[in-house]
Amino acid sequence: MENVIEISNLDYSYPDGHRALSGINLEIKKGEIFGIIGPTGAGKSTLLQHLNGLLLGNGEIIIDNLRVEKKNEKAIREKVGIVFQNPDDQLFCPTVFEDIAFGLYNMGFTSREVEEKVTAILEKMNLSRLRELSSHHLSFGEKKRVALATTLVMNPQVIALDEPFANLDYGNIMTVIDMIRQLPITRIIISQDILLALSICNRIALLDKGKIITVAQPEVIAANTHILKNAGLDYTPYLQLIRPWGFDFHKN
Amino acid sequence: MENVIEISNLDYSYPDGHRALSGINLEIKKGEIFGIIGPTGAGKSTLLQHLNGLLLGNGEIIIDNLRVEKKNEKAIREKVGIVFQNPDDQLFCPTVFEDIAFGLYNMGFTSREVEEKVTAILEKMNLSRLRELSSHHLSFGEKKRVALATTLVMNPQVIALDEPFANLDYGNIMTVIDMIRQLPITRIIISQDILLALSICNRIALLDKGKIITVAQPEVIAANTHILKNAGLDYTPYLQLIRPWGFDFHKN
Amino acid sequence: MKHDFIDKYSTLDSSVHRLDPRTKVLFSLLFLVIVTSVASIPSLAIYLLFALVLVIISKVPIHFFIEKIMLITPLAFLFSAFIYISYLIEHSRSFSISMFSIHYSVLDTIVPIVMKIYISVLIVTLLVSSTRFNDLLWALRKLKFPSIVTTLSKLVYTYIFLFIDEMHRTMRAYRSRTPIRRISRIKAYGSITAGILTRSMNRSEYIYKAMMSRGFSGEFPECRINRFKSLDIIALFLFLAIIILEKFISWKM
Amino acid sequence: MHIADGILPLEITIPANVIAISLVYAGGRNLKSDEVPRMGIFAAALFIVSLIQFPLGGTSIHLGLYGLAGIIFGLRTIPIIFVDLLFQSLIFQHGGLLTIGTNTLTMSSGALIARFIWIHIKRYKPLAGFLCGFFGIIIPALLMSLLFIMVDYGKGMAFILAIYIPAALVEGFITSFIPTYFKKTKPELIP
Repeated sequence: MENVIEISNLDYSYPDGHRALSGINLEIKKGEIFGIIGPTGAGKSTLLQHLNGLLLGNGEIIIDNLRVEKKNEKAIREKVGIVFQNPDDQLFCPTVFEDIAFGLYNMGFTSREVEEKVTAILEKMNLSRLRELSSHHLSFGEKKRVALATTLVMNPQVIALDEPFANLDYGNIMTVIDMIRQLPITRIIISQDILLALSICNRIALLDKGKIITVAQPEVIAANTHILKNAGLDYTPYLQLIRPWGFDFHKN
Repeated sequence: MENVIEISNLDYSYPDGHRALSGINLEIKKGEIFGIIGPTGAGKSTLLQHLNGLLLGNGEIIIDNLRVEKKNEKAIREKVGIVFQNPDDQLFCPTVFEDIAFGLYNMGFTSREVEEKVTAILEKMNLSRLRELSSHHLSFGEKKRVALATTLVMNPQVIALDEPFANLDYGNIMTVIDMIRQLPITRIIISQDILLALSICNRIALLDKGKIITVAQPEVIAANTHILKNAGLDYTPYLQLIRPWGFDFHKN
Repeated sequence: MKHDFIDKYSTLDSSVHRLDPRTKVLFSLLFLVIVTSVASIPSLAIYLLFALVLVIISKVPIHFFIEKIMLITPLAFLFSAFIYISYLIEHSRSFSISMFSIHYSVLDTIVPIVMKIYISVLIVTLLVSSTRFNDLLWALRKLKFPSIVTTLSKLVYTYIFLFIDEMHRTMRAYRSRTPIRRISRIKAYGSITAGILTRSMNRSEYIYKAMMSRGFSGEFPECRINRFKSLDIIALFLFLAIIILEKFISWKM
Repeated sequence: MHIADGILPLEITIPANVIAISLVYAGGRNLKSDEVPRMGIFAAALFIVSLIQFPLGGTSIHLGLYGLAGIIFGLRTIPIIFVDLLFQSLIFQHGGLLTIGTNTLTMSSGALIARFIWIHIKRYKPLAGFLCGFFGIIIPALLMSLLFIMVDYGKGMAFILAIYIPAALVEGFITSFIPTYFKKTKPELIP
């Protein structure tokens, strides 16, 4: 399948000199759900921000045949949408409608086009009743979905989600997973919740201390308990802990 | 066993009139791990803030024979320590040392006593190497532990933790669980992660829309799938989702 | 910006650092009052010299003071320019002078003002760079400043980082949805400012609650170092001696 | 537009300090516990926005938010402004320590007039917001130049006002949006 993202030899250091990413090589295929997992501080969010040029490191990133660099900023940001971990970061307008419309206005659409597009996405995502509310009055789960809508409305080819399951209860986790699965575009998911990442991604890159340890199918990653343990991502103690409730489930 | 917290007929409405808690009755026993679970917006955090008088509703709360009210504020806050969900909200001093010392100074300890107590807790919690660092330079897991230390150093009789597992990877979740289990005091855990709450609590209160639905042993709560579903806390779809990785585990 | 942005050099050890914070606050205020009240250039030179001596004693790096001086310089320059223009306007009829010749009489007004501005900056910088921020608040409280001032100051010290953090994260999310670097519509500016304020307000409440639940009541129970001692008395006498010397010299002249 | 130390005579600065501190005291009385952090974050916000310069027609200006603070806090604005000025003078030498009373009074006048405008213009709220932001900047600038003229720095000081007109216009436009925004997000803030 065709690559939509190609990253070669990406290095990045923070202004204080701390090395965040080194020698990243990655290819992401069109239409797949690609997971980037790793412990906190592994560099996952830093890598994410390179995808639409919010950060510019050394090395090369090609998105859909276009190099990520200053002069392509506009085109790149229309191709790649980022949904940040904390939806509050993304929602800064007085109403849900305006938040979703915001990016469209910046892209230069007319009021009428904006109106149509926003209405369409609200209906599609089952959020129409929130249209005129202030995002401050939404539940966390609703905020997450609105944040997703603000990005999807811009019709990106790639959507990158930073910890989409963080702080959600199980009900909302399932809703978000359904939404992600149904999107017909390339999806990149950054998560430290390895069990969920294993469950929904086609391929997974394991990141630790700014380096890619391995890229593989979920089954391969899960089987390789050794590298998971090294990265501090071993989930067996957790499964052991919740075992009683899992067994109950098996019995039903 | 002796009750350390007794809540009777607690009601609370936000200044905007929104009813957050109604008719809460609860008894928490000395030394237990008590869980308060519920979906977002159920009123869990609001209830928590009543425990040391950060919010004052109608009704009565007795902590260790002392009524929670304005005039007992100081004594109550020394009895009940709260660890908030977001450690960034709790770490506001230039260094880890000063953050941990903050409460002690307010309690009126001398510099020398503060020095001793902080050093002791840092050693006990294995955080000594962070002592002079700024909290900005800590990982999220470290921040969570330092936030716990800032409260524990005040030697409370009850510690209440708001979503202690949120945003942690499985490794850190296990570390925090171990810490909680080893504390010799009464522990109250607020969480929407019902699987973890079931796994570590002695008793659990299920909160929904500001009301207590039931208080029971974890086994009883887990068996009552009906009320869990009603509160949107059903975890079976999640277990179904992560099943492949759980089966793998069983095979090992 | 790091947490020690205010009291960066306050952990150094020097005679200035060892003074009681209350002495330093009173001393600084008195110094400012005296400097403001004198007008002659030689008198100001004496105080400038004294301030520089204190700066050297304090062991705080000179470049730190130079930075602060640089910050105030444009303002001092602008202010002088205004005085100059005012002077030209007021005297243009009586003298019929050209804009480009230098008028020495106006320098008698400008030079002392610039000196006063610089001396004041040195003194204030010395105060904050030689006193821990908490000790400074403690001193203000002991000197009967309203408690709202010290409580708010303590909060501001914390909230500055919170506000910068919220601002940074909102701007990042904003940039990811817009290809244009500058904010194109003034309404967007209003929205973003209001959004950042709303979010900061929400978080500020949590932080305040976290402080209160650890016993914070708005007071400052502790001052890490020093109480009033002989060093403070010596310092005050020294200061009085300088004032008398200056008065004597200006009387002689 | 904060006046540095060494520019004004003691006959002005000392009485101004006495008045300002009494007003700070008055403005900080009977606080409810949720007011304190809100005042703190606003003082921090006032401080930070004053550092963010953005270019406008050849010069650079920054927001003041004094009008907005006045709308929200009324008399409580005075301690907020005092603390903001304390930080500005301690850290960035914007304004002096001895002149802090004078600066507090000039800035607070703008904020209090904004409050007055906001309460009394019942309709056309965006316009009211604009005027609040505008006068929140212009009134302090006006008072400052009057003060300079009063102490005989010459009538040329009136030109200072001209520098602040663009800033006041921008401030006005932005303040015309923010209160309506708060009406939706935090209605309890706006009187």
